[in-house]
Amino acid sequence: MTHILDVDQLTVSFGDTTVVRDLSFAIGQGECVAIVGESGSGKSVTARALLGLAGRDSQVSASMLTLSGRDLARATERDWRGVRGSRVGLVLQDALGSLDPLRPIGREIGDALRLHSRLSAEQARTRVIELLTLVGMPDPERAMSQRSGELSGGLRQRALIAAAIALDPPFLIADEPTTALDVTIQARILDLLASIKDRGTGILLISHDLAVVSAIADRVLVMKDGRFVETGDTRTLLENPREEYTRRLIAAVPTDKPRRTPLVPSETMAPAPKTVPMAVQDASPPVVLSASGLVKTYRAPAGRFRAVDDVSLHLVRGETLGLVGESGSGKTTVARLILALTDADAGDVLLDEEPFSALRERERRPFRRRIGAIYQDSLSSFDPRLTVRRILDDAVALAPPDDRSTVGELLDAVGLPQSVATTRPLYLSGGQRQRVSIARALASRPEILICDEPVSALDVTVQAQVLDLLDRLQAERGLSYLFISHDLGVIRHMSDRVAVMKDGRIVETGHATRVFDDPQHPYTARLIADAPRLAAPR
Amino acid sequence: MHLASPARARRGIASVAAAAGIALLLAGCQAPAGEESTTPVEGGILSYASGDAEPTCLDPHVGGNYPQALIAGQFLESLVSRDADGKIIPWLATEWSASDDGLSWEFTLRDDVSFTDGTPLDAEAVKVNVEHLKDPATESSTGYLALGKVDSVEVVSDTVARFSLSAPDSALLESLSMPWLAIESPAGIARGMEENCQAPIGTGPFIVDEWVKQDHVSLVRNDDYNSPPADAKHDGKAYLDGIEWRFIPDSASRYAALQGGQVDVLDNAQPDTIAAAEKTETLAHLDAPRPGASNRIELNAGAEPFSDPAVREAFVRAVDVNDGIESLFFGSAGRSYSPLSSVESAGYSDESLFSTDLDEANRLLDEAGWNERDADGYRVKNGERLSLDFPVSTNQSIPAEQSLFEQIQATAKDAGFEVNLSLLDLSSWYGVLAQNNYDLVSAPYTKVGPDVLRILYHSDGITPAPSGYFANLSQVNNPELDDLLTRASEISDEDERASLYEDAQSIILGGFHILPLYDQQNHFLMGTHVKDARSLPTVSTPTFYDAWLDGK
Amino acid sequence: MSELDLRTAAASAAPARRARPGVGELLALGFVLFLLAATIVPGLISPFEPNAISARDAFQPPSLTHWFGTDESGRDIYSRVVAGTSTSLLIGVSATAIGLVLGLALGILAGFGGRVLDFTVNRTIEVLFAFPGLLLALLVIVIAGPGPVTATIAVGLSTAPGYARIIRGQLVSIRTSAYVESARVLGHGPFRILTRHILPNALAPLLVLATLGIGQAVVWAAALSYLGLGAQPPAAEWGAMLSAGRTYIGTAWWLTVFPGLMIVLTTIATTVLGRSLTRRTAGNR
Amino acid sequence: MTPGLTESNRASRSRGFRTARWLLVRLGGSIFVLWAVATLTFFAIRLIPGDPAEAVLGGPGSQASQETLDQVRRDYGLDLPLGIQYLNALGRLLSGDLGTSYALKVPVADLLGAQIGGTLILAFAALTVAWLLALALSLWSTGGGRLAASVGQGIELTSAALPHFWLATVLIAIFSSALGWLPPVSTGGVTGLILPTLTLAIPLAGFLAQVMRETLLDTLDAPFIVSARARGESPTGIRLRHALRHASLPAISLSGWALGYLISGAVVVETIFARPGLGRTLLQAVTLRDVPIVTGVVLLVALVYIVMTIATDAASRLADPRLRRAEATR
Repeated sequence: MTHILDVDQLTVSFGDTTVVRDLSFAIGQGECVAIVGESGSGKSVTARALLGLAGRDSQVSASMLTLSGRDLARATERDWRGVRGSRVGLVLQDALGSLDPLRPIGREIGDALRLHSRLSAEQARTRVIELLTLVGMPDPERAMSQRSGELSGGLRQRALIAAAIALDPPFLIADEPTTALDVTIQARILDLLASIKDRGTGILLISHDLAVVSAIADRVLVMKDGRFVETGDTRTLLENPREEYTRRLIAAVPTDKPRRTPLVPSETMAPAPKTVPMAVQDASPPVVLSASGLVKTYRAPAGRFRAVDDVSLHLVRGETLGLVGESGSGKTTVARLILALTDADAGDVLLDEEPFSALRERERRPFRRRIGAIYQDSLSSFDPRLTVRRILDDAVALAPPDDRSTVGELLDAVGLPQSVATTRPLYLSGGQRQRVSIARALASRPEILICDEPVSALDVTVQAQVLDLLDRLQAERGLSYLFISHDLGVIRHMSDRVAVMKDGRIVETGHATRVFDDPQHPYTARLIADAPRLAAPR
Repeated sequence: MHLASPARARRGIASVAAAAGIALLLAGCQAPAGEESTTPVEGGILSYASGDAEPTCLDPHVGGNYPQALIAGQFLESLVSRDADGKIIPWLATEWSASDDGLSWEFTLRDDVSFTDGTPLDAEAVKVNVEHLKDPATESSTGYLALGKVDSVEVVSDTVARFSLSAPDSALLESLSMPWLAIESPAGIARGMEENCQAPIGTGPFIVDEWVKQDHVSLVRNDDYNSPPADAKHDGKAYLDGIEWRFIPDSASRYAALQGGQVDVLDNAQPDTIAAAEKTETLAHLDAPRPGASNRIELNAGAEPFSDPAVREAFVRAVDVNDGIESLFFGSAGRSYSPLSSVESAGYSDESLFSTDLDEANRLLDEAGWNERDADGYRVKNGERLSLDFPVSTNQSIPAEQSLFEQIQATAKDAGFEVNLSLLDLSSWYGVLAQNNYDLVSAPYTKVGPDVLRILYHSDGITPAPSGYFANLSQVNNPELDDLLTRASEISDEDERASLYEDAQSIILGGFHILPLYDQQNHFLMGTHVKDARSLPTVSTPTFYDAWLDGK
Repeated sequence: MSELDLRTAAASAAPARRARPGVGELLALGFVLFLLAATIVPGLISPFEPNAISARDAFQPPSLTHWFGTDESGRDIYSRVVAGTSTSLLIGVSATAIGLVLGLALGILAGFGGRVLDFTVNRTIEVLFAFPGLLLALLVIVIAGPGPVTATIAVGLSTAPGYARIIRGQLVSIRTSAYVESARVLGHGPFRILTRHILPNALAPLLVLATLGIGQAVVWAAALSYLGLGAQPPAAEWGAMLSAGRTYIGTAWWLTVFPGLMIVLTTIATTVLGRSLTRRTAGNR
Repeated sequence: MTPGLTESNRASRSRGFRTARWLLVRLGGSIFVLWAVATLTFFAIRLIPGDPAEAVLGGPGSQASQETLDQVRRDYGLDLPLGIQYLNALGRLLSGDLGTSYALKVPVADLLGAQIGGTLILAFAALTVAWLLALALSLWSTGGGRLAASVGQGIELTSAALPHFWLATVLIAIFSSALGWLPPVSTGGVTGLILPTLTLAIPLAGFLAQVMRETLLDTLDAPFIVSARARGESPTGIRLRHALRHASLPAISLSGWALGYLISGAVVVETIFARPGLGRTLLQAVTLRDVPIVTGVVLLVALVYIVMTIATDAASRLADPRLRRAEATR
């Protein structure tokens, strides 16, 4: 197998900080190599360095950097420009941001053709349509004149891939190409990448999630702090990880991990009790929250649109109800209706069998502390002026006077150091912020937590820690969770019961094991089939 | 170079009928010494930059202010004019005579003059014009006042018009020489105010062709012109093809435009640019002080504290203006000690009254009871500060003058006067005056002849018009003075008239009612290629009848 | 005069690209300190009495004695520039304060007053915007008579709609922000949310806006001075000095250049500081 | 993937309707604003001290008699109750009659019709030049190194802080008096337009460049720029094809405001450069208390502002499809 890419001793530094150190690897024709690591491990910088795009203030050095036979170790900007697009393509995360929102897709894709080939306008147009067809864009003619904002996330990502492979480069770099996509779409995009690989293109895939890359990568390079800690063929690496770090990465993937198994093989944190005191012992635990017949319609450009359509659900003490669905299925609206942040058009939410949503806001306020909430974007849920201490103090004040924790206790409970109290959330990491957010939710001594995509923005390893924390808190405090996520792996790991939402309706509900092992609704079955698993490539 | 030097040739009545050729010949001979004597060249458009406000109406009968006079002089003419010595000379009227009682005047008109619309100039036209001026609907102000004693005009013959007066008026000829009383075509007047304002029709050397508001008025030559005033240099039509009369309100732009050659002549030249222009070979300066009153500060005797003559004297003695005039005006303005302009032969000066003497001022104030001073150094009497309100019109006082007032403010402070200067736009300024909220004010008044004294200092002038306007801003109320002024306005003997006015001025000055500063400044700058432009000795407006453009 | 609109845009769009104070920021700080000194103890840093007239010393070019030269009445321009600082800044600060207070009132009405009020206030703001700044100022001055106080009020009034629009936007975005929502979810009452979250977060950027606005207010006041509608003599207000001096630009440039420089430097310094303040106080990402 | 498609189909089918509704709402709002401006001006002007009848009679200092004043009051309907006067004025306005100038005695509509051209030419010339200057400056200051950035910011701030009248004076002193290159006053041709245009454009360019530079920097940081560079796009290409579009968006949407700013500036600039136009007319009318002209100018400027705002909003919607969508989902 000929090498498309040969890298030896690649080092990237910004000023005095070296972020990538002595990387050596090669990628062959039709081979897919994945770099896996947490954010900040240097994987994206590596990818960009291979395009000569490491950044203005970077110093890049390599004893060898050869791309399809061209020596780029000492390439000038002009040399690089000749290579980019024609010899190597780049697919970034978040196609909404990666395609110019003001230019039609056709023009974006055509750019590479314009820059590197002498095709006439008509030829270029034909080629763009060809490419769009190739990446599976429905109605390519129409898509050409659309802008990225007018397409759905999956179609955007396809367009972006089409732009990257416009000139059929022998080498493609895909940096987190499926992050933030719904599982079914993620699976299709991975399929597309696999088909590109099959056409002989070498692919460098970058991700924080082993499960995602395991589907198509032939080899995996595990990266940490700018170095490769372990490299190897995907199957071997998954089955026989040599390094502790790799093992942690593998363990962190929640898919197929039984309920209440810790995802972090922790030395510091005591394992959560396997059995739950109340939920299981109590024969028929009380229903703490129930919603019946919730309906919410919104005005849309073309008529009214039912975001939530006759949704009923209930939550018993100590259990987790997982609400799963793709983006736009109405999950978040359900959460807002339950929190009485939005008025329902029909239906009721009862708290401990007492009216909650039907109350006037003034009457409801005293009950609010009993339903806590944590969100995907925790940072924006904090007043930017306040320190962690003041944020928590504000929430503690709402707890019953005889049952108040101190800020210190709360920080302990979520595993944060006391020093965090004096900082503002802006200066915390994503995982720490989510812990603060949980601590705040706990401060008012709630019985119920509504968790709306609480880990979707986090790296797999951090996600694992937060999930473990939620598990432990539930066990210790007998909390009930309404756990909302688009990630089936997470849902399955966290939920006792599961409700599957599609187009504003709950299409299937039942005990988690039953739903996952024996899905009744075809939609559920498709979701489950598309969820990424740790497994060697097909 | 003072183009308006008294040495300018006069030709008298005889020249009225003189042929154009002779006039040209004469003009060639009579150029002032030192000036290149070249033959006038015909043609060219002269670009004139006016810094005065753009008139709202080109007919000077309506309202009647100086900006109107400036431009009206190019296309309208009066019955009489005035020569550089102040003597009334023929223009549209060839001769005139008054009855013994002074109540009836007969004017004989030229019989060969037509307005530019073809209407002949005759006695009927004069009658129509006077009636137009006296008609309230015309909204005339200046002309209306000047004709105050004229009851009616009678057509004696085509060429003879008889004015009937309610009282003798020694200033009648002077009044009639002013552009605000110029004679317009009766047919033009008959078009109505709106149309007549756009383009009045006269007998002048130029015709209003177009008025582009906020920009310029185009004047084209009147090829049939035949009625120059008796002191003009030539006869027949003007040399220039026309005049582009532009309105350039900003003085710096105006001067820059002159430097750059975009304009040939500018008015309202600022003192520093006059000084600069005099050092520039290609620029010439025409100094034409306006007639009538001098530029002076009026001390309002109608209210505290200036109702006390001693306080007025103290103020006059306290302030130092000579150094300021010297430095701010770069020598372009001479100090005046008279209520009248230096162009008025009846002017009377008394320099001795205006020597600065701070000690004397302090003594006077102490004696007048203003003998305490407050923390700020201002004098106080009965708990009241010796405070003077001085509203200044930014439209009428040029920056140098405003600076001079600031210097007065500063020197008055040494004697313990607090002077509150407030810079106001014209409307607000009139408003303040109408409400009698002033102690000091500078209000220039342009009129031909010493009769301006009657308007400004007769006690009748204290009674306000319905608008609140009154002319006697120093509010002198002196029966002796009233008597002098009334007699002077009715007397026919020139010498007696002059002596009456001298007495009147002596009273005004001696009573410390005014602080004269300098003549009403009226400076024109022009390129040296503009030849034979001069100002009319009536109200010192420029005339371009004789002017021609050399070379360019 | 809604340049404030875009100034906020500019200010808020300036993220923390650099954290440590740059040379520019230090220079700006130094200049503002000089302005403060000139406001509080003008006598200490000016060698001459600002209103001392000496006709014989008029129009002297800058020299070691008169650093900025002398004006048409022989007054020391440097001393007058120093003396004028307090007046000019007072005009700038008061005008900005008026604009802000009005803007705040309108903004709060619109931001909290419910749909009808919001609509009404928004239209009002639009109407005020339809009078361009100087036009509004001219009208106010014609109605109330010229003078420094009216000029200040006029400038303040004409900046108000710009502020109102920004404040309203700010309030609305805070009111619908995730952190206000999460405070509601916790069960905090409206009053507490208003005082603890909405107002503090809305007001902090106003301070920055104010710093940015002061310089512009000084410039506008100067324009009114040119039209003869500003400060009254002998007050050494910069705008008045500027417009008085410009008459002599051909013969004595220093009369107008130095006050002009002060206005420009003040605007730059306050803007630079305002921006750096935004960067430092912005808790938002 | 199909949901995405149907959604966009649905969206485009209703685009025409949405645009029509948008335009209708904007027009309705504009009529309200015009009415409010007219009403406000009518009553505000009654607060001006002094008798309007005097303004008719040659303004302040007139020595008109009582009969003349009464005559004028009757002629101009000034003796009627204020409410009736207001209704009369409104009725006239509806029929497009702006009244007759007190001082100039000509119909205001004719007068302003002759003046607005000059102002609009000046304003649009200045707007265009400001745009170009701002673009050039922001491209340059974001393209060079740190020095260019600092110098660029310095230039932006300085130009934004220049008072018009002062800048005009300095420009005249340099380019007319010292160098003699350009005329200081309007000459009817293009050369006379250069200095006034620059006077208005330079401070505005300072403002626009500030906004543009920030947008440029943000845009240059955006992921799609990385995508484009990864396609082999050159820095110039990046600027021209991507960054420029984004940077011009705020400038487009600010153009309505900018026009108002320029018309304000025109009051001073037209006076200094002796150009005919609305600004100078307004200043004169204010001095003379010529109420009909002041009202007319205010209304006309408001109209221009409104038209410009609608135009720029429409242009923004056209240039940025995100705006249309945001509206649709609101």
